[in-house]
Amino acid sequence: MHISEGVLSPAVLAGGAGLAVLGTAMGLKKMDYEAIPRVAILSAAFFVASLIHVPVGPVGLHLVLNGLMGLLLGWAAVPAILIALFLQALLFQFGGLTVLGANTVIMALPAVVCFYLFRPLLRRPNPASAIGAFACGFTAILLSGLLVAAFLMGTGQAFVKVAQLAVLAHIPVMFIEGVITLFIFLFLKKVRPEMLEGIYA
Amino acid sequence: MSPIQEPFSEGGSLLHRLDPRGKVVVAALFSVLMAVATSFVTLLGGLALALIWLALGRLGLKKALGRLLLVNSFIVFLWFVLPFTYPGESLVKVGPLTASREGIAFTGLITLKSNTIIIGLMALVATAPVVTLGQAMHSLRLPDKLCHLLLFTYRYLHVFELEYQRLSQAMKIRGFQPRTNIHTYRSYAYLAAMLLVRSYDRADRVFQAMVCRGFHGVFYSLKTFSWQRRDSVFLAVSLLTLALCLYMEIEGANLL
Amino acid sequence: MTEPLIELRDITFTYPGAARPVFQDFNFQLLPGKHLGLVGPNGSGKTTMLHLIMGLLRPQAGKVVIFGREVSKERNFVEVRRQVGLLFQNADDQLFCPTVLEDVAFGPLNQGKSPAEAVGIARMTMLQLGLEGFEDRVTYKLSGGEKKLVSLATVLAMQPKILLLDEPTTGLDDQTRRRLIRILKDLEISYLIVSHEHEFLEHTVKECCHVHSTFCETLPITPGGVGL
Amino acid sequence: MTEPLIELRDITFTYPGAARPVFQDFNFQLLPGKHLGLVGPNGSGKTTMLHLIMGLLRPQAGKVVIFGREVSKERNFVEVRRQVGLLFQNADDQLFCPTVLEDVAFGPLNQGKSPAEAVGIARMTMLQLGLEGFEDRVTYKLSGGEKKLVSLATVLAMQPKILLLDEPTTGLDDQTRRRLIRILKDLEISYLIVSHEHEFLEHTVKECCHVHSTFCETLPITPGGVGL
Ligand SMILES: Nc1ncnc2c1ncn2[C@@H]1O[C@H](COP(=O)(O)OP(=O)(O)OP(=O)(O)O)[C@@H](O)[C@H]1O
Ligand SMILES: Nc1ncnc2c1ncn2[C@@H]1O[C@H](COP(=O)(O)OP(=O)(O)OP(=O)(O)O)[C@@H](O)[C@H]1O
Ligand SMILES: [Mg+2]
Ligand SMILES: [Mg+2]
Repeated sequence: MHISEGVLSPAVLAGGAGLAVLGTAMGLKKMDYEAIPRVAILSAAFFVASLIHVPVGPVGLHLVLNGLMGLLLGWAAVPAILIALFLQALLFQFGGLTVLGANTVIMALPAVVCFYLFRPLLRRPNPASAIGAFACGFTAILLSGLLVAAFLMGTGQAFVKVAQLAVLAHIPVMFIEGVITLFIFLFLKKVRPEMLEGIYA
Repeated sequence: MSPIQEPFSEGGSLLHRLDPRGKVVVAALFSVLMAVATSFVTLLGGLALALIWLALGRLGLKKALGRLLLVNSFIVFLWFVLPFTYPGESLVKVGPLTASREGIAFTGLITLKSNTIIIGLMALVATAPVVTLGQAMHSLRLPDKLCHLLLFTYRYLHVFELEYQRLSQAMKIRGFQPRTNIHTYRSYAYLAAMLLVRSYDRADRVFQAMVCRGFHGVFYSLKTFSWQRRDSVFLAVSLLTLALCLYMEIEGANLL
Repeated sequence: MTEPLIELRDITFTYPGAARPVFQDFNFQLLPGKHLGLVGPNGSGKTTMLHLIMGLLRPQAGKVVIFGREVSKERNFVEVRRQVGLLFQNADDQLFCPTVLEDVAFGPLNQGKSPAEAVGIARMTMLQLGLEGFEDRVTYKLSGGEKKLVSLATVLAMQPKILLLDEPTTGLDDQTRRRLIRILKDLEISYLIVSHEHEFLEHTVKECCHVHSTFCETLPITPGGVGL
Repeated sequence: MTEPLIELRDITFTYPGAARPVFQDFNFQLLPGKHLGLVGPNGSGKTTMLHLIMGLLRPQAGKVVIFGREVSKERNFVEVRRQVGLLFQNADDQLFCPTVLEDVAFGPLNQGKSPAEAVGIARMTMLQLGLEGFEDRVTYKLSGGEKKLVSLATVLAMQPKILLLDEPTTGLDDQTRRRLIRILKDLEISYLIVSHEHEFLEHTVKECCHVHSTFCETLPITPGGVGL
């Protein structure tokens, strides 16, 4: 979920931006020049994949896939997500420049956490790795939801209720993302297992 | 049709012809100032400024409003919660809930802020093609790798979008209808996974093509921008107006 | 007079943003039992016509009539897509499941068949096309020719009454091409083939329809040159 | 005897993880001034052969000899890639810069030319191919045919001594195809074309080389059918 411009307090915005800069710097450092086309092309595919709307009862949710992005890209997921959000702000006016940092943290921090948590699991034989894949999609959204809540609460007491509802709204997404990540993982494992070896860790 | 378009980037208005570097700098300062503003006066000033830019860019009110409606979903969500949970003097009752005067004012402030910033962004940043923006950011000394990452990502966005459209047509003609069930989720997951696998292999081929053309780890940029008088004027006027906004923000309480 | 299977009546279609229409008051008929070729220079609108029939594009004016019933809503086209199969020009666009069996069974599953039935139909179709043993192959790793045949299997598994093929031979080597000709000759349904390859059409259809922006002229195919 | 420009000697190559080799003790020669076609069924290894020549793949055994010098190290292949240009099958893989001018100038810049020189070379090459006025066009917005011609410009801008073209005509319409034929006829360098289209080869090359896994048989091209 995006946080719109104008909601967060200056201190929280600055904190988000600071963290995003650190993460991006780390990601860029781990990525040599030759990796740029690979990371960029993969993140273009992620961008397009996130345009897919899946129906959940009467509403449609669009995919996020930040957990999977973390698995495949490691730290490079941070600049990739930053760019994707920047493009969304430019092309669709979703989000904006001042919340770019906060929104990047919301999506990218879970990606990196998932990379460290679940990467080892995916190398295991099937039940373990499949559970790992589901957990990866699930956890990434859970963490994103919690981060949204944290940023909102950091802005002021007024947002406590909003934050609670935001976390609630993430619950169906968590399950959908878990299932979708699981199926994508099974597909990749069968079709291109090399991809799961991680391109840039 | 294609959702990935830049509807605002084409046009011959003054705003379209300005140097993108100046516009990016002004947009960034404007966004920050509006984001930290706490008084209605400042924000109204900002909104006026953004609307003037919008008019200068001749973006079309209808198109701009359409966009605004789309991106206000989070704000709408806030309107359903904040007025009722914000402590203060009760103003209206809706069923069991009471909305406070302070809550409504606060939510209104946020709404104004959010839309002012978006209008500014639309007028200043979305009026330059993404490619030009990437090049402008490069010449503004943003990290080299980040700018190239942006340009590459944008370049292949369109390739994958077309692939996505063709694959979803293929699903459609085979009778696929999205529903809330595992078959649907699995099919969409396969579609996404297919895009990823193809992107992985495409990345290989693109890199090979780069190597064949002598790539050795350095990107060169040929784009040069020419800073003209109108750019200086635009920058000066914008900075002055922003300074005025800042003054209103600081002195806001006394002015009212 | 027999009723046409597919009929386009006074269709006008312009791509959004395009300067001039691809079709203007265009008419076309496919009669039952016919095997028809569709020819015309690049950009004359052959692919567009197939997409109009399948409801992937909607005309600005005119009627699409399939099996005697006019179709105009997405809901009706869903029904059309059960009975008309379209083979895309590029097999890569048609295959998206990890394994061949899953891909071939995808259509029957969407038609509401149970998984067991769908797998049964898929296996039967593959047998018919000489693709037995391919069930667990990864579609992405098939050769170009194999991909084309599997795409055909995915379409035939839906047991369509009409088959539309969009340039089925591009990028195929001679052997696969001959195999495709044999398969098409054995089919008992009507089909429509878009192709630039005269020799291939000679083997598979009796008549060719020349696409123009306002009409479509049907001529018998003659060896050594498309009649005209 | 003239020394071959490109020579593959007893090359054995297997893709990692593949069951059987694509080439086994394979030999091939391209003589100076020759215009050669390269034909063979899907999967016979034509693309693989071009990639071996460019050093994008390395053989498990055998020698790649270019301009009489054996090349085996990445360092040497860097030199080869200045003199041999490869046109990829898919133009989208070849055009990765934001604008056409930047893309065409990418090669010369990497060769160490100054930006001004590189732009000069790029403009000249584009003029030669009739692409003047395309400089500031955004690459992703070009049509298929334009993309192909711009890709050719990016390769020619490196002023190669040999040109390798991998299925240059797929998806092109007749007009662009004819334009490509004219351009190739005007080129003064040796080239090697992989293509399934016999008619295109008839116009552009005199001899065709039939690729098999162990050898490559060169035969003169005959109208109406590749000699065999
Ligand atoms: N998505 C699109 N948007 C705009 N114009 C399009 C689009 N697709 C096709 N066109 C244009 O519509 C016309 C008809 O295209 P179509 O693909 O139907 O031709 P075709 O007969 O199938 O050609 P080919 O033999 O090359 O496959 C062409 O002029 C083409 O440029
Ligand atoms: N990256 C790869 N990994 C494993 N096998 C591969 C790879 N690329 C190609 N192959 C296999 O190597 C063989 C030769 O492929 P190649 O692409 O060179 O054929 P080609 O002659 O160019 O065919 P086409 O006419 O279809 O382009 C094929 O059997 C193919 O399946
Ligand atoms: Mg077509
Ligand atoms: Mg090939």
